[in-house]
Amino acid sequence: MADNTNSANQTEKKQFYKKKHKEQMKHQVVTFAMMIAFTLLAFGLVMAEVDAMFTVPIILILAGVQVLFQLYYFMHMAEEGHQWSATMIYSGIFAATLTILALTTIVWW
Amino acid sequence: MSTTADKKAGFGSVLWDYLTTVDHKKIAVLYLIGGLFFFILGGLQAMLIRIQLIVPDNEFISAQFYNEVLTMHGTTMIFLAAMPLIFALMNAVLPLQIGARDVAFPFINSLGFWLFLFGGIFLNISWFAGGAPDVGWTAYAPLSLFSESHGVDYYAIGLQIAGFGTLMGGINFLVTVINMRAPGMTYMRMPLFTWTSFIASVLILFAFPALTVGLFLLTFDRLFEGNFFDPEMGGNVIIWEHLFWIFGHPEVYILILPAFGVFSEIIPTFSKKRLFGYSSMVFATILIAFLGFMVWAHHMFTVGLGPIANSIFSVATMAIAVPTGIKIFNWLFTMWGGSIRLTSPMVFALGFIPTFTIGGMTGVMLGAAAADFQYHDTYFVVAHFHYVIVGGTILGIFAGIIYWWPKMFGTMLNEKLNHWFFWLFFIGFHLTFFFQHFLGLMGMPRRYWKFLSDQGLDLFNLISTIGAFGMAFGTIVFLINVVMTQMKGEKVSADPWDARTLEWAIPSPPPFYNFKQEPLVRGLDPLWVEKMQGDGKIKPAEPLGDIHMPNRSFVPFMISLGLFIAGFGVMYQGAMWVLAVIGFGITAGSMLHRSLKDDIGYHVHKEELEEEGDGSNG
Amino acid sequence: MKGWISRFKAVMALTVLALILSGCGEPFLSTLQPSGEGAAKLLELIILSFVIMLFVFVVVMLIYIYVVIKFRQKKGQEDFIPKQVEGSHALETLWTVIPIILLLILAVPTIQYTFAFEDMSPEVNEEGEEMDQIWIDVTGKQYWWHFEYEDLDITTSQELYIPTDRRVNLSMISDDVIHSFWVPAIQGKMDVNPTGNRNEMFLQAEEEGVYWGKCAELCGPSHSLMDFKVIAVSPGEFEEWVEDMQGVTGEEEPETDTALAGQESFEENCLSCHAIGSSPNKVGPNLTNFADRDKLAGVFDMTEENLYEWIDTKGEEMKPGNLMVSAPYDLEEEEINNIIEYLMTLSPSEVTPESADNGVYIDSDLSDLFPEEEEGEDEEESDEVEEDEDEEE
Amino acid sequence: MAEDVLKSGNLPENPERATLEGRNKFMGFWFFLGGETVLFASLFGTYLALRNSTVDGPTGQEIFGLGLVFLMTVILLTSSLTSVYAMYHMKNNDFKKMQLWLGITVVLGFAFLGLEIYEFVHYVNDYGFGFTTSAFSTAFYTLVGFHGAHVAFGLVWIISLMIRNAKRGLNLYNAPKFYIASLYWHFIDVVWVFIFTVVYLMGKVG
Ligand code: HEA
Ligand code: HEA
Ligand code: HEC
Ligand code: CUA
Ligand SMILES: [Cu+2]
Repeated sequence: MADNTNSANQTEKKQFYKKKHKEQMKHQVVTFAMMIAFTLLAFGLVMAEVDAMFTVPIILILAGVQVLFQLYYFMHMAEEGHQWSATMIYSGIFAATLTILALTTIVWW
Repeated sequence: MSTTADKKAGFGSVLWDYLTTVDHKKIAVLYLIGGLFFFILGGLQAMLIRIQLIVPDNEFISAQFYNEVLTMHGTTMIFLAAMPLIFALMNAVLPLQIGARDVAFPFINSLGFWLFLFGGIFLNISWFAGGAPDVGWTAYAPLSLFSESHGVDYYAIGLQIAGFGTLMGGINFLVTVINMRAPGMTYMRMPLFTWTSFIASVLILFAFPALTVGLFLLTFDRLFEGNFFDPEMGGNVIIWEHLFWIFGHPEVYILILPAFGVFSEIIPTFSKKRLFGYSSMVFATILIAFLGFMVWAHHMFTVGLGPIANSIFSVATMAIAVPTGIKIFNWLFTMWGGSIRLTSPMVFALGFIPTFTIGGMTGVMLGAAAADFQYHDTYFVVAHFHYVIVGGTILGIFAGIIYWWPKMFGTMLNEKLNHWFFWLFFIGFHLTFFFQHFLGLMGMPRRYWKFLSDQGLDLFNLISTIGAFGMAFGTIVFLINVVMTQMKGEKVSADPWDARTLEWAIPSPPPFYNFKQEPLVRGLDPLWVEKMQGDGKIKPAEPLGDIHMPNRSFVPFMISLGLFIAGFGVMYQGAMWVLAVIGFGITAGSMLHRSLKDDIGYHVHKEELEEEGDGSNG
Repeated sequence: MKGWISRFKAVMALTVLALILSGCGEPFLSTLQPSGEGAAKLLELIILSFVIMLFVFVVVMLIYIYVVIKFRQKKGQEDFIPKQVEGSHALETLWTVIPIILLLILAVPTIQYTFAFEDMSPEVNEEGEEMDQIWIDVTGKQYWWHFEYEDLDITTSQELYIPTDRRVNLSMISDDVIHSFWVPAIQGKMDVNPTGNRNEMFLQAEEEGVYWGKCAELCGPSHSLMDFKVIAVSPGEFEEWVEDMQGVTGEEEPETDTALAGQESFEENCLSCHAIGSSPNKVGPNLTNFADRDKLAGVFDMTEENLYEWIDTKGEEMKPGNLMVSAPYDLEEEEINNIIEYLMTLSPSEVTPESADNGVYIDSDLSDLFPEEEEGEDEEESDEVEEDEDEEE
Repeated sequence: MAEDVLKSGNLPENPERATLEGRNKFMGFWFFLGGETVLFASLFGTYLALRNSTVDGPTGQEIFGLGLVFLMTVILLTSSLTSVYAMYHMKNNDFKKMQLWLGITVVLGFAFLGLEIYEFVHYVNDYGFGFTTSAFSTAFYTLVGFHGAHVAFGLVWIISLMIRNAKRGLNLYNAPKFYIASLYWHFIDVVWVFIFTVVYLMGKVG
């Protein structure tokens, strides 16, 4: 990496990044809080024995959203340089969906 | 680790060199040797099949042995011959085509090879350990649970090991293509072989995990009393069929796409024309891959999935004819107006087009769900897939081997013998498989140890067997050619075919660092562009500098060996568990060794490179 | 739909002719010589798709041959550099759109037929009334087939008797591994799976005959020997056969002493797996009408030598891996001969495979087989029964 | 340059992607996760197909205890957050804190694994619900067990990284390794989200 020719500039940059990271970290904590909330909600719905027709779709959606949180925030997929990551994850999800769809609908018994 | 030290070495050090190499070009040679070995093995098994079926009611081999041969023929050909040979071509040329010094993961790449090899050996040890798998390459449950010998265990574990290797190879190529392209090599300038290999790797990435899981379930059921496929315990045998075909159908496109790529290189080269409709070729490739994930149930039309599912999968299946057709016509129109040279690779390509078209058309016929009630599991299917696999993949592989042989070995296979090989193989092929269409329609199911007399099936079976011998003779001619060429060892120039792509801009065979200076790519078919617009030499994109190279490593061999040993422990259990402990110990230890030891490679210094002179003799 | 399919008839006739010339197998086995409603329709679909493919192939080959001949490099023109054409939108659109149209032409009848083949609703007679359905439970086993006629209280193995000109519905399952039930000349195949779900299909033979059936899914060493026969006889003969079969109790005594002795050792050694008379599905085939069998164990000629070898060796070499090898008996030559003699008396009916070939046609609407409905009073009831069946599916 | 990558301190933004090797690792690993998605989908699909095939064995409804699962979930989710913290400190070039947070992650991971083992033992001993009890039980143990094995592997991986690099700090050579290990850990969490939803919650709902 570059040597210390303009270390002033460097520290400034450092400072800037630090702040940016801190900002990001705040988001992460909020994300986490929401994930916990979603989890509580999902468990709550089931423990309260709300009607299954209602519960099942809801908890599935909650799970889906949680996963997006993980991917986009915790795993930084929202950031620059993740186009291919996203492509492949979504391709994987595509194949995964077909697989699960098939195994839940057209295997009988 | 000097550059020239390896050259004049004894057998021992050559062996060590190959055992530890991480150079993609050497790995290509390893894949080539391994793949050809298994191709001959699978071919010999095919000959046993055909000899057994030469006359009705034949007792040449026993029913049990027939099933073993049949299973091993399919499994060997698909997993241990076709796949590795494709990987051989990918390793040999893909990095060169995109102007890369190396692949993204040299270590993983070599691990992929050794896993394949040990997996293949593991599978074949079954012959000597009480019988090979005898349930077809599809290993449908519950037959695969009923099978008493350890054959199916060898199948499950052997393919598992080889499958890991394939997955790793796939990821390696994906990242190589994305991250390692030379300056100017944009996606839409990549040669089609690179494109199709890239897309095939995507298919590998998403298809093989389904097989991995399927094999795990099978292993658990057979060895650990699981109940996935045991109806008595609530298991469901259709799960296996789905998982197998969710893998299996994309697998056939993994086999064919790189072959399409090979022909998309050969046809422009020998027509002296750029590929017609390049972007639609790329698009068609992607579309085939995409659709390839939505059609697997066409192998299961008769399972009883119901008319709705059958219809959906039927229509999706037919849809694949469209992008494939785009390719066929693009090839034809590449030749249109060109200046066609009938070199042997081109003759293979010309043999491929009608053959594959027939195979594809019978594929569409199979895709018509109701009609498949008649075709399914008959020789009509056998004919279909040999037309596409042998007429597509195998012709593509051999065309590729012949085409890139000078690049890989610096020598030129004898053209006359190549033509002999082609005609024997090609005519033999059509004799073997054309009449099988009728056998199927005339009521001969596949996987039949014997057919009965007085059922009108005698003549075509006889012709079929005769044809198979033609293919065998053809293959022998090829092997002779290889031996003779390498004994003569006549060197050729960097670009003996007057070709168009980047790999032909560097010496044959290329130096271990591929490109002395990163090439600058100025268009599709970069070498052609330079031939037309420049002095025929690729411009460097950087000044001469140090080249970073990975260290050789013995660890991939050890990791694979560990799994190989552990496989026996898992299978035989009891006192043999100790083998599992040892094996997994070796694997884990090797992995740990790998991750604890820094491996940052080494540098070839500028001065050394200068001494070697101009590497880019275009 | 029928209309435009028939327009292909001319082409069809041509291709059929070509196929026949090239030798299209034996009429009792070949899909190309259909003798039943199912196979005939499937052949139509096959030919339709074949004609489309032929068209495509011809187009491809015309271009191909032209290109290869016309654009070969000529002597002295080695340096000629062709125009580097990038592509052509018009052409590319053309060869995208035309295949799509061709595929649509194929897809529509494909979907129709796919649904038609799984439609198990009753046939309708000329008066528009729904006719009684014959349901047969089919069980595939390593390496033979078992058939139970629902409501008729008869069982057979290896050979399935059906009336011509009527649909017979099959409800299919397997006892061990997956098999696939296929009578090429009459109907497409359907897998039999080893659990819960029963697959359904219908058979309809248009001509009397003995049709060969094959097992089409790899099921073990003797997969290739798991043949069976479908014996299509005229409805009247079928009725007769049913009545004869219903009369068998298994207690009948043969006339000669040796056969009687044979019956005794048969009861002792064989009845644990085999049965005579209507019985639920057992380890071995039901032998009620064994002496009328066209083939022994599905594939061997019905000769005494073969039968002797079968019983003596338990079929070990004849049908590798067959499940009779586990039979515990150990018989003397004489005992075996007695058993054979006994087995050869098992011929309860005049209606045998020969009846399928003898040209005798006896008509019937089969209503005698379903006595309750003869009164004609309880049509509603029969509807209910059908509904029940629908629910079961 | 080669030796440079082993020098610690003064790393650029996104040290995990600063070198070609790092970029390769980063991308390859994401792709691997794409493949893992299909792997787990196949397991989930199998489980869903068999979830009512309990034969004579107990059903999920009878045995699943949501309290324990909730605790496991919170632990694993938290460990995901702590590994985010670790990466946060990595990006700030603070090796010590990174190690600390990774350490916490590992502890949480062990806690999760311990609870899972406890859960399995409990099922086997108190309900007679073993691997071979029914198709459902086989599918359950396989799916959840595969996830558990992933957790265990992740733990070994992270620990060995921590020990190996304890003395020398963060550099361009090991930053990608830490980074992809944390990606892996998050992915395990993703899978768990579906396991607790599909297996336990939906199992309880019936
Ligand atoms: C390289 C391997 C390969 C390839 C490329 C293909 C390509 C295709 N395959 Fe094939 N197939 C196999 C290998 C392959 N297959 C194997 C190994 C099996 C058997 C497995 C087993 O059971 O053991 C099998 C089995 C198989 C079946 C199951 C049969 C059965 O078991 O009952 C079906 C059914 O739909 C099918 C369909 C197709 C189709 C529609 C294509 C299409 O992709 C073909 C598309 C190509 C064309 C159509 C030709 C060119 C197009 C034009 C010139 C345009 C105009 C065309 C039209 C309008 C029609 N294949
Ligand atoms: C890549 C795939 C591939 C390839 C290349 C081939 C190649 C051949 N196959 Fe096929 N085959 C399959 C994949 C393949 N096959 C699969 C998947 C199945 C289904 C299995 C199943 O049902 O489970 C199958 C099934 C199958 C059957 C059906 C068996 C049955 O259903 O009962 C038949 C029958 O004719 C057959 C024949 C052949 C022949 C004659 C060749 C020929 O092309 C082979 C030509 C090659 C040689 C003949 C090599 C000769 C070389 C020598 C002889 C060298 C001499 C030796 C020295 C110099 C030392 N194969
Ligand atoms: C262990 C059970 C078992 C016993 C005991 C047994 N069989 Fe069989 N038998 C079978 C099975 C299973 C088949 C079907 C074999 C096949 O075709 O795969 C069979 C087939 C036959 C067939 C051919 C049937 C046909 O429809 O063509 C005959 C004849 C026969 N057995 C006779 C006998 C005689 C006689 C005995 C006693 C001496 C006997 N079997 C005892 C299991 C048994
Ligand atoms: Cu039964 Cu093949
Ligand atoms: Cu397919």
